[in-house]
Amino acid sequence: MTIQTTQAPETGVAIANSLTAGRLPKSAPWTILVAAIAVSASVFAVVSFGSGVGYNWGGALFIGALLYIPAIWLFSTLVEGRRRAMDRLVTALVTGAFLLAMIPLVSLGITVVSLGAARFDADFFSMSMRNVTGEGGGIVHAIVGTLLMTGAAAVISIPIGLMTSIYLVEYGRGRLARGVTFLVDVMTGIPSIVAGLFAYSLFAIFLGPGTRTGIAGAVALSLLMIPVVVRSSEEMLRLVPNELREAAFALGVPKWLTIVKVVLPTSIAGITTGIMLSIARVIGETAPLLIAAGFTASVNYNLFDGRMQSLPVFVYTQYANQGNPPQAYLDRAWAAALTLILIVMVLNLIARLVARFFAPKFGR
Amino acid sequence: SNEGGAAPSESASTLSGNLVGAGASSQDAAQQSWIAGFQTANPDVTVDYDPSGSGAGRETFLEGASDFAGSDRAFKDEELAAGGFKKCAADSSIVELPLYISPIAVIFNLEGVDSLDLDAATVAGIFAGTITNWNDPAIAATNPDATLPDLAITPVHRSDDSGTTENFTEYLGAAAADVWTWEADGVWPFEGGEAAQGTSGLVDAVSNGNGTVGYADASRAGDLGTVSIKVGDEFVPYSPEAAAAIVDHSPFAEGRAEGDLAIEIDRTSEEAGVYPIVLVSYLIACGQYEDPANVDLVKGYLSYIASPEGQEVAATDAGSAPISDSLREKITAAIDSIQ
Amino acid sequence: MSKRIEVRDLNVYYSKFLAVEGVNLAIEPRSVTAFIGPSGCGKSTFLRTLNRMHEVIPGARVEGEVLIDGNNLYDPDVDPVLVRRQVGMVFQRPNPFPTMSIKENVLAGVKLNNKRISKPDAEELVERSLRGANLWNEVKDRLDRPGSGLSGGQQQRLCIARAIAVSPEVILMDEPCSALDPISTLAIEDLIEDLKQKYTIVIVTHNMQQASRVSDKTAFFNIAGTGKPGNLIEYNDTTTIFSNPSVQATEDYVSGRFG
Amino acid sequence: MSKRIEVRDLNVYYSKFLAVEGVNLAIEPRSVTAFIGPSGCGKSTFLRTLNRMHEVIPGARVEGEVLIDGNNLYDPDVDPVLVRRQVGMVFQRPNPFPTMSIKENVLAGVKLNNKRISKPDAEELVERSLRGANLWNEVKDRLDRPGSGLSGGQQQRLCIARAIAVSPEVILMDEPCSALDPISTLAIEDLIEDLKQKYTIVIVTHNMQQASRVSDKTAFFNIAGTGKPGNLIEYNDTTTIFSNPSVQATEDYVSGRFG
Amino acid sequence: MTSAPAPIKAKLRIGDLVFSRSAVFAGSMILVTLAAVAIFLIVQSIPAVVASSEDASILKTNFWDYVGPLVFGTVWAAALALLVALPISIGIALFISHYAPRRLASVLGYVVDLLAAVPSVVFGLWGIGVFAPALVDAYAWLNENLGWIPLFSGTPSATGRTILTAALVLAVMVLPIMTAICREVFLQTPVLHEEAALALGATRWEMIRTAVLPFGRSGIISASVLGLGRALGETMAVAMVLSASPVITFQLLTSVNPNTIAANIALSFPEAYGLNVNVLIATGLILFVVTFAVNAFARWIVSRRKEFSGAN
Ligand SMILES: Nc1ncnc2c1ncn2[C@@H]1O[C@H](COP(=O)(O)OP(=O)(O)OP(=O)(O)O)[C@@H](O)[C@H]1O
Ligand SMILES: Nc1ncnc2c1ncn2[C@@H]1O[C@H](COP(=O)(O)OP(=O)(O)OP(=O)(O)O)[C@@H](O)[C@H]1O
Ligand SMILES: [Mg+2]
Ligand SMILES: [Mg+2]
Ligand SMILES: O=P([O-])([O-])[O-]
Repeated sequence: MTIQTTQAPETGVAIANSLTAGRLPKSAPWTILVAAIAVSASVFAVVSFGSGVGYNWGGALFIGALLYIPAIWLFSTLVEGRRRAMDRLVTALVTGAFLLAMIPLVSLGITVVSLGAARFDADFFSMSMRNVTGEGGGIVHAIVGTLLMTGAAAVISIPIGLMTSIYLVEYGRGRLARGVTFLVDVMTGIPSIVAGLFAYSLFAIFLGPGTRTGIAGAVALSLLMIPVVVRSSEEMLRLVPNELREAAFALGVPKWLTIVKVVLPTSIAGITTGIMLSIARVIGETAPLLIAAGFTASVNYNLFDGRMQSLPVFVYTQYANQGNPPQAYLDRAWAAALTLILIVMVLNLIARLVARFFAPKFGR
Repeated sequence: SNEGGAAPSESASTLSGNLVGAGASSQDAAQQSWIAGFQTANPDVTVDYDPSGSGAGRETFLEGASDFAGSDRAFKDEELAAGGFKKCAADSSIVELPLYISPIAVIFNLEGVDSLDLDAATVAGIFAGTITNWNDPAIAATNPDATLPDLAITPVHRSDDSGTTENFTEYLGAAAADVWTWEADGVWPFEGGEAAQGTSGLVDAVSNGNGTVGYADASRAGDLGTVSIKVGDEFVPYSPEAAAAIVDHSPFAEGRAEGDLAIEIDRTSEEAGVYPIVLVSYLIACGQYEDPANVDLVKGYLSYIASPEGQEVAATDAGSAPISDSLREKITAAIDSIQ
Repeated sequence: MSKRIEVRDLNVYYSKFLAVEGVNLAIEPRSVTAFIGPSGCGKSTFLRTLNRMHEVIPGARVEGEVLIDGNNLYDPDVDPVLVRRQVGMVFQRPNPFPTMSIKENVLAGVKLNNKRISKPDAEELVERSLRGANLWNEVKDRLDRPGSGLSGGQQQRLCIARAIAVSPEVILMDEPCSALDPISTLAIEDLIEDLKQKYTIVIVTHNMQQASRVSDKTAFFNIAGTGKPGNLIEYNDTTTIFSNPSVQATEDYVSGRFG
Repeated sequence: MSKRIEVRDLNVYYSKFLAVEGVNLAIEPRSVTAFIGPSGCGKSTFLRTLNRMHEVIPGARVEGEVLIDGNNLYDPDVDPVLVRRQVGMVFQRPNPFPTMSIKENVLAGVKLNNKRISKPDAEELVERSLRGANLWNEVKDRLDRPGSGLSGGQQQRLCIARAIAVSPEVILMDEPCSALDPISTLAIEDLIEDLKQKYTIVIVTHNMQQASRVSDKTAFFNIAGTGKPGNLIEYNDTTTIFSNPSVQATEDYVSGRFG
Repeated sequence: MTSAPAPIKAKLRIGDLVFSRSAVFAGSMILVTLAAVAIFLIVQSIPAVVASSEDASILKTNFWDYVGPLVFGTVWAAALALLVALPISIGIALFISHYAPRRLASVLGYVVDLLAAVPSVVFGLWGIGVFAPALVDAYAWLNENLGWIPLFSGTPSATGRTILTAALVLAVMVLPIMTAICREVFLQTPVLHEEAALALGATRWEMIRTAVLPFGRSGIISASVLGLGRALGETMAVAMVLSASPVITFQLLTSVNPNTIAANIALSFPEAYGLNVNVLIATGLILFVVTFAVNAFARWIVSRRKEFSGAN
């Protein structure tokens, strides 16, 4: 036999416990990290001294963290052997990936909060932009529009999307299912602006040219939302073990009740996450709403009549068409962006609670 | 809340209803001010203006989906000939009113330099990419006092189709025909240089860069350096007055219907005190509406915009140039002719 | 209440693969029938055709007839759901519903079918079923805890409790005790003894002793080789199969070192 | 190669729940030790502490010592990966990797080492392991088909083949035969007999006969009641446990109707 | 026990019927919707595809010359974005599912989901104002030191608004959806398989490699398809961040970058009139086709080893 599996890795040091063979001490990763950052910091110091530019703390930290990855791998290879080194390398990379993703998040967060805070006042949430020029004004109209249109889009998309994914997972065999799967993928590729154009043209056929209504916006959004709902729910439904379906069937439960009472509850957490993602995906859409729902400065509660403002369109137009003083427009734009993010956060939080409440309770 | 409802008691307005317009985003800030002013005076009126872009605005108006349009250019002769304005009576002409006049500033971001004096050829050279460094002799020649660094010039142009670009390139083509050989167009005519979306995007790109230069609605120049343009023998900085002046010194397009006040800007004018890089944005309405319901509203709204008061709020809120009294006379006559 | 099952010329396919071939068999009501045979010979496959559970597997299909009290299960207009309500099943691997508590799991057959049941009735049913599956004492204090927190054996007994809670007329059990300890196994076997008074029971088992202890009749399945279909080799009274089988293969199998 | 295992005062917790309490035990090298006891008494739980597999379960932790050849498994800087490479495990439920073919499943443990293994060596190893698990004849024609297409028993034997392919020094088996038919079980028992020449083997079983057939020593675990921790009641030579246990509970258990 | 035995005869189960019909209906709705969109696109596109520069003023020569660089830019930007986002999102998903302490993990998942809440306009604003300027120095450095690689050659942008920046912004934008799907799938890896790997003496990474990643493969591909779809179709952020020209170039750091179809529509639509509108809609049709192709490819990958998919 040529395979050797069981020998403890070769290390020079005599160690009492053979199972501890060659491990870096627990503190080693941190020591190496600090060392890597120190090295990087001093290199940056030299460069900054040499070139006379200011000291770049962010860069020093970033490069230091980067340096840590090969360093830990090297040390671990030397002391612990190849496999452990690989494990450490991946741990470092995976953690690094996470921290890397935090950079834009934190940067965005700081930007939005610091710039958005300027207009986070009572007026902002009790006024619309009707008859407002220059400073002041608020976003009631945009909040109302966003909630109504996104809500309507959700009402359209969630049943269709969820039922479609159920069809694909539970019923779909053969050509229609394959076709639908494929088309759903294609649908994910509808550019948002095309969705807007389509909805606009569709409603122009029925309501006359040039009509811009909240419902047209909602239809455009559902075009973007449905594929996300289908895709993510489908993925989650497929993860429900067949054993559970069989258990229900064997109890003489009809298929539809099995789906409603066993399959859906088991996957509800994932499905809720998917739905939240789809809402987050569309609630920030600008281009289609600009085309399909138009623009107004006043509150409109009627989805079926008249133009409707939404938060992203508001943000965009405040930024793009700044009047005098420009700062007032920018402040409103950022504050509206912050509001939008907060709305999604709250929705997300609700979804998480829902998911936690219904999630399968694994005892172990 | 500021939503409509109870009318101010002293309001004598008899107007009520909904007015919808769409078009040029350049007018948007001014439109918002006009709408605010008009709605305040007429509490039962709601005016909506979609800043969806001039092209979209003209299409919308053509389809009859809006009562009026805002556009950075007048309809072309062939478009007028094709006709088909759904909101307008069968053989009605349209009314095009140059109500929003705004200077376009050449802006730049260069450490230690606040303003430059340049002639048309140099500006054209910079944007055409033939003048690539700030210490170029052509720039130094007209700016003996400025300390010009050895720094690459990054010209920034608009990446979207834009009235600003069209007016700017029209100026370059007219005033520096040797250097600028492209036709006037809303789309930047060649590849090269940095591109940015919308006035705001362009201003941001210029502000965030170093050695950048661009062109934008003058109200957005902010703290950036601006260029004084050579007109005749003088270098003229942008100003509302100078912008209004060039409009006054320019002829109306020929062969147009009465009330169609399309202007052909004289970019090469050497008149003293004119600033030739201006954007003229029109408000466009029917000469005669098919359905008379909204006629009073349209006339009321346009009259308000043309009034000294309307022009003044736009100047304050959007930085535009108030029209001259002589132009106002012609415009008022055109508005009165709407039926 | 109990039902007679008659199988005629049954072939079972997985798509094109013939897994079980030409089974003819009659199972008497109120009896326990054991299926034995080496692994892979198609016991589970065949068992599932008795309540049309094989239809859940894509590509699985049968030829032939299965008559329950004279009604062919495979008649075109037979409703498999009704079949399964009358012919219950317990699986090889325990599969409690992870979203449900122990109690809800037991009541699943009732609740999932949207049947109303009063609270006292429900509690009585839960206790009776859990006692029947010899699980009551272990879980009576945590009926509202998730069913998936139990050990393997406990989970399997929970599944048995769930199956008997809907009181089917035939109960199919696919190696129900393979994850159970002797005490639980004993309880289940006792239970089978009880249930047999009213129900028809079919059980797949690898445990020859179990087969001989609980069953009235035994069916021995075998397979000629990999890729070949499984066959019913011999079907007879359990005592005959274990003491005096008529086929050599059966004798070889039941007289293996195991008993 | 084989190792001696010594357990000292071991308590196992699931978060706050004490599942197994105060186990003291010494397992001799080159022997087979069987764990028996009623369901839920903590056999699986205890078994998993012998190669630190319990650590995979969130909240599970131990107090006490497990010495393998005098080295404490629970020393702060012991590498659980090394432990598990020396102490292999076969689970209650068959768990072949569904994304791998039969062959890849057998080689999975070896491939982890990233060691290059020549094609003939690999094939030899696959065949030897599969033969050892009595699966070779059934699958030799479809080594490249997915492992999940096998029947339950076949899958479990595949898992055994996978575990022995890495030739660990101790093999822990948690009811490895509960899904197997007698023939396969026999083969596995023979295999255990073989392996015992070189390895230390610990097996959890519900089958008393199996325990008495294959094991040298037997440990009987019991539980006083639900929510109480499991205890090691008696640990002795298998013959003693089955013929002359010193504790009444053991006698009750092994002399149940089952044997 | 139960009352009289129910007849075994089939009865039409209303629930089943309604449910399966509505499922089929929903599936068909997608077909119908997509057909409607396709018809709309095709009808609107036909005049544009045959148009010349005389009919439609935004065409320099013909439609294909116009759309060529846009297709390139779309695919190029999306591919770059996916290249960056895929490993990172798998990394984050693994971090949350298998590395972070359990309690922390759900919080972290939530935090990453938050990125999905950021509207694209805000990404645009952030891209112009914060992100692009921050990259200028790094680009200059790359150009100076790695300029011999064609990708990094050319004059580096003075504002940082290059295709690489746009791709990075896109990557950040598609991260949350990709991460969320990967994470959910990784979390669903059967414990049985993870334990099987660990019991063979696998390190955590080896366990992931043997049990988690293969199991999550189709999920990873689904995530990629969704991410790619989003990246291909993203409009506002790209329009705002990218300094675009109608060119084809692989240089990543210069001011002259190819534009994407969606961004180009957003940029040109407001001023479009007459046939120009049709030209823009026709480019939308092309984007549709590109997505078709990409998805077909992904499907094909998934289906190739279906029986090893891990689904039961
Ligand atoms: N879903 C399936 N698709 C294709 N073939 C299958 C499927 N399930 C089982 N088989 C094959 O059908 C044959 C019979 O399998 P079955 O599971 O019925 O055997 P069994 O007698 O129950 O074995 P065990 O005692 O191990 O449970 C085997 O060769 C098996 O590989
Ligand atoms: N992950 C877990 N979390 C909490 N408690 C658990 C967990 N796993 C097992 N238990 C509990 O620990 C006790 C011992 O369980 P264990 O699975 O070790 O029993 P066992 O002897 O192996 O039973 P069986 O013979 O049924 O396999 C039981 O009460 C069980 O409910
Ligand atoms: Mg079976
Ligand atoms: Mg156990
Ligand atoms: O007003 P613009 O057309 O330049 O955006």
